[in-house]
Amino acid sequence: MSDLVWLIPLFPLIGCALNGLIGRRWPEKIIGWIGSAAVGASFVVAASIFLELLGMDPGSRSVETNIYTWILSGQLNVPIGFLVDPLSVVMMMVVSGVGCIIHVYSIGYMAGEVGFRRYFTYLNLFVFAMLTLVSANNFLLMFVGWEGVGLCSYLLIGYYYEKKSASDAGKKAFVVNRVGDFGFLIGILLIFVTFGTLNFTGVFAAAPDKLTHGGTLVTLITLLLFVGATGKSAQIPLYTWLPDAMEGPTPVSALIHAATMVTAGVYMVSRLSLLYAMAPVSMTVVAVIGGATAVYAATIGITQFDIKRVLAYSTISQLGYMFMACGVGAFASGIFHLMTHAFFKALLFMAAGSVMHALSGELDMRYMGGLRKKLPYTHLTYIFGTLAIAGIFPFAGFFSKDEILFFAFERHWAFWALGAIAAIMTSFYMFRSVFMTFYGESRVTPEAAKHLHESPPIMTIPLVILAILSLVGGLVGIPIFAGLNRFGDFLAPVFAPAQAILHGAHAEAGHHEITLELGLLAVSLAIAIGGFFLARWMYITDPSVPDKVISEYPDLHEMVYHKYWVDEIYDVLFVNSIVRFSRFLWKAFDDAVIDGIVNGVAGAMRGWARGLRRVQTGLVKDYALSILFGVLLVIGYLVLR
Amino acid sequence: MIPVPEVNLGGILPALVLCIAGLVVIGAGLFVPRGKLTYTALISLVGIIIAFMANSHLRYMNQSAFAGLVVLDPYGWFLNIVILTAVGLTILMSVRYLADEGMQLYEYFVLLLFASAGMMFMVSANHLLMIFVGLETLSISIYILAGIRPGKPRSQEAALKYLLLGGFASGIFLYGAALLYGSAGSLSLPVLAEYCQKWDMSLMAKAGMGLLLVGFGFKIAVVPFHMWTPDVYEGAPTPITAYMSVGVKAAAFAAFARVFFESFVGVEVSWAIILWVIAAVTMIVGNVAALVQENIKRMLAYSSIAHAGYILIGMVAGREAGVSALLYYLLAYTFTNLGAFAVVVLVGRKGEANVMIDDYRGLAKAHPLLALAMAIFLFSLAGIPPTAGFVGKFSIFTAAVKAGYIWLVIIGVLTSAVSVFYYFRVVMKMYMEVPDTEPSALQFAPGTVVALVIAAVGVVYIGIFPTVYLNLAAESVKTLF
Amino acid sequence: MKELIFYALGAVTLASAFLVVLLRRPLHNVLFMILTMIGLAGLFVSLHAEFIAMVQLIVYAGAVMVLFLFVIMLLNLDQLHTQEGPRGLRWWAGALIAVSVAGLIVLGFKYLAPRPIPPMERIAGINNTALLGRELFTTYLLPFEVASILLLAAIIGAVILIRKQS
Amino acid sequence: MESSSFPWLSFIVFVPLVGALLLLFLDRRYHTLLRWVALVTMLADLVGGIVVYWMFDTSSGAMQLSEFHRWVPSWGIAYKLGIDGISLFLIMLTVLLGPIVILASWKDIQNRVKEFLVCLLVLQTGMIGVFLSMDLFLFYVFWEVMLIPMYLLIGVWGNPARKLYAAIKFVLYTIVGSLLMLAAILVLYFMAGQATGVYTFDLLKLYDFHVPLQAQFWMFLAFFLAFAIKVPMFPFHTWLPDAHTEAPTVGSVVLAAVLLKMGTYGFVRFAIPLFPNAAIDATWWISVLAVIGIIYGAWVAMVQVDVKRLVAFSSVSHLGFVMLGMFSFTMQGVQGSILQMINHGLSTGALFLIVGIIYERRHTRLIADFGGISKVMPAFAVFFMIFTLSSIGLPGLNGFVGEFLILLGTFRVHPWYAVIAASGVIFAAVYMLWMFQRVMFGKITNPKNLGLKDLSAREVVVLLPLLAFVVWIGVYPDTFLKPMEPAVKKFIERVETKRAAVIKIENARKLTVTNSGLKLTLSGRGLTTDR
Amino acid sequence: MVPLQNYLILSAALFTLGVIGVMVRRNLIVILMCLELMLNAVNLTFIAFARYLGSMEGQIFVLFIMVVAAAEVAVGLAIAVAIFRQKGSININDINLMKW
Repeated sequence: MSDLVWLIPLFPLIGCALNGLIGRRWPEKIIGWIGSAAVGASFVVAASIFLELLGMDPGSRSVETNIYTWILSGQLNVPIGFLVDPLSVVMMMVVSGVGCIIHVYSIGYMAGEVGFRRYFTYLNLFVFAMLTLVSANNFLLMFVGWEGVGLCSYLLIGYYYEKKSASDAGKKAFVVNRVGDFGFLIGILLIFVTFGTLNFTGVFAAAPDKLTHGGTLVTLITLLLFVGATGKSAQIPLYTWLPDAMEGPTPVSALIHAATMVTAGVYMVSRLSLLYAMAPVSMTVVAVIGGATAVYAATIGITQFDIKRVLAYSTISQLGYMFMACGVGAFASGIFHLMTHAFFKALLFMAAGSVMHALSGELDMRYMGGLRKKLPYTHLTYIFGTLAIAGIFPFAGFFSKDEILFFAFERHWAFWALGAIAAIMTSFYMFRSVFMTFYGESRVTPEAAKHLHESPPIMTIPLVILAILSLVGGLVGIPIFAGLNRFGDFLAPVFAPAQAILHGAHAEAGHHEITLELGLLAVSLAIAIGGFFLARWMYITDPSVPDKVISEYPDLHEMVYHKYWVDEIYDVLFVNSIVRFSRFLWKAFDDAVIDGIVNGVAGAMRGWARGLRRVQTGLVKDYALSILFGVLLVIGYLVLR
Repeated sequence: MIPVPEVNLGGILPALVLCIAGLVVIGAGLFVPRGKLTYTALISLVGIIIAFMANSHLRYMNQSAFAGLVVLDPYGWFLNIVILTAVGLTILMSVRYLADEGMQLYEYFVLLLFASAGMMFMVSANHLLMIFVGLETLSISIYILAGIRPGKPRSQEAALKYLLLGGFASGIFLYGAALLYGSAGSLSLPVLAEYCQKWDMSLMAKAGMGLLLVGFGFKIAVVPFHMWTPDVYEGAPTPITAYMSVGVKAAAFAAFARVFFESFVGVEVSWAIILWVIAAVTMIVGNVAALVQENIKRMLAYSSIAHAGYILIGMVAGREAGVSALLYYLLAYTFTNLGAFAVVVLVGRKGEANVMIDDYRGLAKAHPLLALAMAIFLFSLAGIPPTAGFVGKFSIFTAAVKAGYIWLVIIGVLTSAVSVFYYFRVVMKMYMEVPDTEPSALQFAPGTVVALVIAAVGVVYIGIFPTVYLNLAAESVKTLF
Repeated sequence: MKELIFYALGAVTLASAFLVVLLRRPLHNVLFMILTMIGLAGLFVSLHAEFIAMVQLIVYAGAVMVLFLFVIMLLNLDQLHTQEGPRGLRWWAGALIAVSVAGLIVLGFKYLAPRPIPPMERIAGINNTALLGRELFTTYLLPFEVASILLLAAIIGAVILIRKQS
Repeated sequence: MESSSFPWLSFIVFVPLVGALLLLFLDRRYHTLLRWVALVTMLADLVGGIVVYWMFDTSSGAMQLSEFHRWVPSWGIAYKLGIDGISLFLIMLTVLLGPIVILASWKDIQNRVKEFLVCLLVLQTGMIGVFLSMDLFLFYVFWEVMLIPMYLLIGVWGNPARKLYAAIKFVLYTIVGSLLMLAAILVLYFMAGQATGVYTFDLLKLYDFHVPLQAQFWMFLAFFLAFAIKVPMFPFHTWLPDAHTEAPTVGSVVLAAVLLKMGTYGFVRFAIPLFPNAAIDATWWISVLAVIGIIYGAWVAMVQVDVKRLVAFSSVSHLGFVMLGMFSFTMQGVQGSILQMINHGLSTGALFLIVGIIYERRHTRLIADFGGISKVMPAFAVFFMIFTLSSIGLPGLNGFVGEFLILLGTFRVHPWYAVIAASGVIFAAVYMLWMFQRVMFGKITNPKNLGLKDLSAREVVVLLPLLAFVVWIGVYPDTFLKPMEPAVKKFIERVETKRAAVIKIENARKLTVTNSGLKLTLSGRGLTTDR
Repeated sequence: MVPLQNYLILSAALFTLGVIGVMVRRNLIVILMCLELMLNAVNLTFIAFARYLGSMEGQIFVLFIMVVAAAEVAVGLAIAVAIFRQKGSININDINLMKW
């Protein structure tokens, strides 16, 4: 079965081709269902492979299948090949599963859009690229998927291409990603030069003797790759594209900018856990960046009013969590959180989308409020998502997040602190969004209010499914009691080598005293609930508080509200300066200097020519003179020499 | 009893034929009514064709005749071909021109024939006296031809300038000859050679050599003896300009090469360096000055100066390679330049109108084939393959590199890059610009068209299949060394 | 004795040639030119080139210079002798260059090996003219004939150049 | 040498010329007839090319299908053709583009159609000839021959504003370089001749001659100038934007797709193998120039206001990659750079076609005049997008494979060049996407753009083959890498061995002080034996 | 006996005078005369050498020079007359329609 893994990316590609090439005349329904079915099929295959893996014994749960040689040049030999192991299977299931749900949701959400077909073509293309990314068995193919998803995100963000902001956002996303990919690419080159191969298995096999633990080389490699990760997964300093990416249709935000693509970085880091484990410095960097991002993004999230932007920043913050997990060596927990996050963040986005849908495109929470009556399902599911992300027991987020916090604490209490701060802020702004949207008195603009309606079942059903998933999704990996953490155990073989390096031979994950674990659980639960009450107090009990706070610290609020002016700084620092410099080069160097010289030579020639004309006076005596002058020179040379 | 000199009329037959043809034309001129130039032209052409045949047997000769005044060898044979081609094409393109210009003069042909005869004597001369007589025969004929357009100040001015400066130059030439005579005791080239080899030249002889060099330098129009060229070429009747630019150049170069390589052997270094400098300066001045010319005849005049520079490289390079390259170049240049001037004649209007480069605007639209021909000639002048001009330049440069004159070659290639600008400028006018006035239709005179076709075919043919001609040139110079 | 003749003739020739260049009236130029010719003829005689000397007198002094004179009269040029302008930079430059060229050449004469002058007998048993004639019609036959062509061309040329525009 | 029964190489070289001659005899008024004749000729050429490809033995790196005829025996000049893995795909590209340009110009060119087609056909002959010549003289002839039709294409059918300037600039730039190369060729000819005794322009024979170091330096410099101008490398590039901008669409297409490759091809076929030491000594500064070109081209392209100019500068950037890879002298680098020649030919050629298509409709090339085009021309938008992506090296399309190989090959020998060059990838994305956005996205501001027609069947036919290859190379580059591998291996080996040999000789010479180096003196005669 | 040098120097002087005359005089006729002067100087040289070498060649050469000189003068004067008809002047400085 697992040798049919190539079917998984193939199905979406087929769907994409069908819709894209011959789907011009088809009705929306067909197009939509073809798209969804394609992804669904991939899910089925992935699931069956998963079951097959379960059947095998943990040691041998890693199967490679090469389709054909892609690039062969000298000793460079890159196959189109796939790697099936617990990690990739999990990713495939998440991607195809969530992807399928979102496809279905889109059928309803995008109904009647002009570019309906274009939308589904891109979406399928994206799933194809994403699946390639997670199933590739070598760096270069992974890079193909890596850039592929970037392209699709560019296309989908710019879906409403007539909106300048949209196409700008798309471009920004692609370029910023390119900056990351630049690092990634160099990393790949360095790996090839070091190992002479680009296959994961080959690299991992050779790593111990090719690299020294904590050596410069491995550190360099891992850091370069991490640059790629920061780009794709919107970490400091390359996160700026993600908030703007909300210009795309909401399902896109749900699929690409919450559930799947942005997690590619996390997947990559954990895929290379071995290398990272060998480079403590890089680990620390990853952890620090992750933690910092988690807090930083959360602070911005608190002040935003655009519901999708709130979610976007929360996504960045959650991704920070995952990286922190990887950074502290808890790769499994990172992936675990990745999965749960996929569930509830997708849910939240789609719920938000349904709200938009209901309010005919309104995104500003200041014009919402009291919607829970009108939009019962949406309301309920959104609550579920919020509870999950805030980490309320027994929702999915609770387990994954606490696992991360625990390991962070084990590594160093500071990381735990960061996580905790992020957590409280998260739960605060999430509940804030809940209250501002669904509670309090309605601030909906009248004309929006006119046709205010709950979304059709085609949209609500996916919501419900995801709501359920975000409720029970965490149960597959209950951390405390060893043995119950099936998820961790399932992934364990993948990370075993890394763990071995990290804490020597003896210890492995999940071996620690219960009391501490429980204590931390309690604390974080408290934090979550604290966030809830704070939000409730500020937005339900006494809505005037926020303004008071703002007027208390206006500058602070300004700064945070404007995302610390990072975009502006970047513009000044890089964009404008380069553009201005390029203009200078064009005008001052290309036109002035080079062409100046070229035309100058021509001009000089003409000048001499005119001079020579003047000599040609037309007077015989002058001509005779010049002849005589010639005589003088010739004779002079001959006689006096 | 006076010893009877051995008279070998067979050897000088081609020249003789031309002289006779000239006399016949004079005779015919008395009977053929003016305005019926076609007949006289035909007579001349027949004479030329006969001369061609009479020439053929020279190829296998190598002997001196007339008490060693002339030498009959393939070298002369090859140049006779060049000269006959030149005069033939010139006569072909002249008929209509004369009609247009309203000068029905059979003397025109007579003088052309005499001039050609003079050239032939010059190229096969083996004695400075013979060279001098031949040279003056052709010069005086050309003086007259240059000024033959009745009551046209420009034409007269051209004739006058050419005559005065020509006289000046031959004065210098003769003085040089005199000094050499004083040193060597005789002016026959073998004797001079003997002198140069036996003793190292006295200062006086060196001075004489220098003056001789100047004399030739004037005829081949190299800097700084070139200044008459643009004026004379502009003022003279276009066919005569064409004839001058190829015929006179060819003959002068031939004699030049013969004298210097046959007589001044062993002292090449001393004059080669002078020629090196002259060649370099000539290429630069000729090409640069041509950049800003507006009158196409004047532009071609400067271009011919530049080409004299290239040909001179052949002499600098010296020996078989150099001189054979020189001969091939002369042949290629004859076809090319005559072709170009044939176009100028065709495009030209009565009273030498339409000789501005701007008058060629839009020619490609009005007369595509004519423009194509002109383009071919210009490309050949610029030395762009696959034309005769390219092979010519190539062989010249090859010889120079062979002799180690890299810098001269570099100057050569750079200057020909410059030349591309003004040659392509004409192409540009023809193909890429539109005339501000609708051009009146040209009438294609059969003679001119024939000349044009011959030239065009020649340029392309000996450009693509140069082997035969290169070998011929190589053979012809064997006897020189 | 011979020296005396040489210097006398030389002085006359040179002086008159100088005046040819200097004087402004064409008529004077012609006259002094003729004087130059005569002086040269004398020198030729002193060099045992009697025939040449004769030709010099007849052809040059006689025919050619008379032709000049004729043209000057015909065109009545003698009146407009004012056309000669002041002697500018060109004048001096030209003179300087010419003189220096001559200087260089004369420099060459210094090193001439003094040759013993062959007596006339060495040249020929018979007189100079006869010898010249023989040489001309045997060895130099061809150029002699070519010269006829040259003259013919010159005649034709003179005719068609001089004629009025038809 | 083996020689095939039927001279296929000559066939593909001269079929276009025959077509051109045929056209000369047809009446200039029957445009359609003329066009069909030209098209059929080009198709015949394409068929010939396919036959050649089919007869080509991919396992050998030697010259194949060679043809040899004496031309000027006295000078050792011969008509000698041959093809190997390096030239194979350049030939394929050229013959593929043949019919495409004819089709592309079908509606575009309406005045002096006959001359136009003749120019295209002659140009085709010249270009194929350059790629196939195995004799320096022959090569030079073709090299110059194809100059003239290109000059006419720009000058006659270019857009009136600055066409004359652009045309003459193009010619002069090229001529200066190539004439110096001619001088160098002659010097090489005699050096080899005097050393070995056989005077020949035969490339393969000259390969075996070891040029002394100092001489190598000068000659390489001359060759470098000629080819670097053609490529064009960084400081010599300014003719390119003008030529591209002023030329008619197909002119730009041919110029970008094939003519520029002659420069790079010249390096790999002539300059480097003939003068390996000089080439390897020059690696560092050539690489520096290449890297500068990559970044510089990208940056300047970014701020262009004219689509064609933008694409032109992008060419400067892309060909910087090609040069960089070539001078890494590694398997991946060289293979990558050859592949990248093809890629650039396909994608940039296609981009010029694309630009031409809207230019034909709107008669402007200014980015500012467009915007929102994808609304009215969706199919066009798709093609445009794909070629844009291929040009910015998106994985899965052709550009990526080439660039990656080049970067890899370069990284192995000098990492820093590779790193800086890789940053060019970012800027490529910036300027291309920005241009794409400004042209295709946004609302239609300019009413003129409202009525634009989408692609016609002909235009689709023109673009499809290019698209097919763009994807093919991206997905399965092996088809292209495998045949060139032996030739490239041979190239690298030749460079290495020859270099070593020359160094040995030089050391030997140093011991015995008989220095027969070039005397670049005034009265040198350093080379003559007959004195 | 008069040494050869004297003749040579004399002729050189004459030649120089002729050259200078050609360059500085403006009257066309006079310039032609100066050309004649140059040729005569050459003649003197030839004759002198002929005498001192004891060979006939020089004298022969002189004959031909005279012939040519005569021819040149004929043509030159013809042109001069034609030009005078055209513009009523034979000032060489007025004769520069064509320049540059």
